[in-house]
Amino acid sequence: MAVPLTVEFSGGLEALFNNERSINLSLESRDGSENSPTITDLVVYLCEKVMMDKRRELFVIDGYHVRPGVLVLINDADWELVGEENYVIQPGDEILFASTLHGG
Amino acid sequence: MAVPLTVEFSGGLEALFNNERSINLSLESRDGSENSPTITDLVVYLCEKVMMDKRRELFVIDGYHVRPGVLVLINDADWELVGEENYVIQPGDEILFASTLHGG
Amino acid sequence: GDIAVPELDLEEYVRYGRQMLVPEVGKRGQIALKQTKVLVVGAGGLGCPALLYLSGAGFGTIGIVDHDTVSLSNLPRQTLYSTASIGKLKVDAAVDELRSRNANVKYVSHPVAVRHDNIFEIVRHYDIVLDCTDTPMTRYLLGDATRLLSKPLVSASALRTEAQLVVLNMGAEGPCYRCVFPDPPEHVQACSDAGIIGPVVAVAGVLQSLEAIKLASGHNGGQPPTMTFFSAIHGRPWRCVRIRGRQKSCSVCGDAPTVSESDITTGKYDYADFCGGSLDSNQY
Amino acid sequence: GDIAVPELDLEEYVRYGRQMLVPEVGKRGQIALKQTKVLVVGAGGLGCPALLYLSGAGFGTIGIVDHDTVSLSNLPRQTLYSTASIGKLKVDAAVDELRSRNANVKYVSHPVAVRHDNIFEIVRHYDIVLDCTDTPMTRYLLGDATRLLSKPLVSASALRTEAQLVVLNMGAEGPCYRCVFPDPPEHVQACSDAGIIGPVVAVAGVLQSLEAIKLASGHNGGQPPTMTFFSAIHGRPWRCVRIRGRQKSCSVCGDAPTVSESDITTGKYDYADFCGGSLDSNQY
Ligand SMILES: [Zn+2]
Ligand SMILES: [Zn+2]
Repeated sequence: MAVPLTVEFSGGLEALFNNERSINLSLESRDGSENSPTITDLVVYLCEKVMMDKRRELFVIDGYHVRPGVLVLINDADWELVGEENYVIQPGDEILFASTLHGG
Repeated sequence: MAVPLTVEFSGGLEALFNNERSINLSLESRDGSENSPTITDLVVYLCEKVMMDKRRELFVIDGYHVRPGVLVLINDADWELVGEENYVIQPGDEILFASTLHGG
Repeated sequence: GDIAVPELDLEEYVRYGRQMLVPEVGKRGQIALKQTKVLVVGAGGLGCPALLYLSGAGFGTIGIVDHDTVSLSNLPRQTLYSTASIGKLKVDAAVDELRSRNANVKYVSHPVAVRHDNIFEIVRHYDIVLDCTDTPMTRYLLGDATRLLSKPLVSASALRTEAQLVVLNMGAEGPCYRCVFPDPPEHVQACSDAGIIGPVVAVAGVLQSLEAIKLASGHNGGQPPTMTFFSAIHGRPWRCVRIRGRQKSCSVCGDAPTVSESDITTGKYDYADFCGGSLDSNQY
Repeated sequence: GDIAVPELDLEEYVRYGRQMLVPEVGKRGQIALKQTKVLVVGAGGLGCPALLYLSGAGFGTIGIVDHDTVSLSNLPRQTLYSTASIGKLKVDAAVDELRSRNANVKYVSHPVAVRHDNIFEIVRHYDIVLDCTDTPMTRYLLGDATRLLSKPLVSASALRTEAQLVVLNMGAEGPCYRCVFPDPPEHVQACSDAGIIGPVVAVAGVLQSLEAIKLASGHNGGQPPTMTFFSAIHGRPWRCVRIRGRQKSCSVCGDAPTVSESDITTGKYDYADFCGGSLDSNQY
């Protein structure tokens, strides 16, 4: 089942997505089932279908794991609080991939 | 029909409501009908049933008109954009009464 | 004839280098800043941090309006001033401090209070105005004058543990101060000071300087008008709310305005009467 | 024996009066500030505004750690420094400037870089620590040392047009730096500077000082841990997000920690190795 959601990028990650800071998507589970998609499904989709930039390693490592230094926030909550990669995306969710800043 | 909503106060107005900055309410239209309540219904209710402080004129003038200097924000939008006192409150709405600050 | 577009010298390239590296500013934006004149009305808790960062950013001209002298009780948040500044005119102490940090900027002191009979003549010479004052009357004066002179106004305020900020007079359909606040609050309590925490007013002043930089470098326009609310301790810390546009009924910028520049400068329009008891900062 | 609770003298009553008028501070809070020692690690774009307002607020002791000297390119945002400061040690220039504004505070200079072999000895003497540094390595060092010494850490960062801020090590179940950022980002690009706009880093530094004031005066605790994201130009300007608590798997504060104070001070735990290529600020 396709779920509408908004993906946002910050901390420089937007550079990998044609400087788009906010993208509206309608996403299905990647196994083609009726299940709602998870964060992993979203990450795969972003890598395979959306990312313009070839430097995939700035977003994911070891396949489709979000790389260290990138916080994933789902509706203003740390993904760690809601199941991380296995979180099942709900209609209207806002998912922010925020690269940690270090400058001062 | 009773509608659940959250009322918030800032800019000093909370002092009139026992320093409560956020109150959850379930509100009906004051004419007792099945209609959903409006902002006016909310203001009347706050004055008659919630306000601890006797200095009503710090909140309303000429009856139940929100006094000058108080901005009313409904779900992060100026009430002027959505009908002001006649706005019909929806379940889950967040309504902020914010007194304008002048200090610098 | 054309005014020559200023170039940057080597000192400026080094000084502003990290700011220019930000794509949203770049050399183009830095030169735009150099060509912009910004007026800061009030050199207090809002004005001091705003001035520090406007100066740091390299605006061409910075005007400062304040008739007050420095007091000990100012120091926690009026961070341009030292104990040695106490008793000096704020504009003088401010200019000394700012010039020691950046002498590329032209600083203009206006050691006066804003009044109906001087405000247009001051504001006219600037491109952007920051309201860093602390009374309803000065805020309405500035709001009206900047609207009538078509100058963007970055207005902020703070008290106790809260702050507010809004950018006004943006384009033909953006609201002016009176559009948002058509009536001044009534003065209902004795004059007493409600207090302020330094970083709270400082955040607002810093954000004012940021809005000025965005305006000057072309990054503030086209978006719907918004207002920012900050609460340092209680409730939701930050809100950015959509606010109304120009009000057709506005007495200054509406379809049938009733207040003109000459009404104000001649004193025909009486601010003391309009603001009534609300000549002082609000309090509960 | 008991340490006498400090009183305030007349100068302090006048100086801090408006801050004390805020009920959330009061005389009680002002005295608490006077009894608190805060350490600011890094006297740059974050540290300068933080220091100005910590000093203004009247902390009893303010320590400053920075081994660097002042450069021209610092001046737009490192607002404690003037052109006359160029070439001086930042800690010296900072202390001079701060002392001229508030001599009631005891300033302690630490003109060193934070390293694994000095950090515990410095941090141990303070109650609250502000991370105003600019590399992953210093951030992990500070994160670990403050956690192991049970000091609240107010950590902020900024780059280009964005800033982030989080308060760590709050209570037994609050997260530490490693709980939130268990692995350092990989260094994948050549070393180049991404730029910064002054007010963006200044907002973060000011908010750091605010968090320190709240901690010292008893207004920060009990709430679930949050992180603040600021974006000056694009997208939603402000977000305050709920973040995770202490992670059972954390190598510093988890149920089976593998990094101890002596591991760090002896150099047995190798930060250069841990941070790998990410010794420099992040960039794209
Ligand atoms: Zn108007
Ligand atoms: Zn931990």
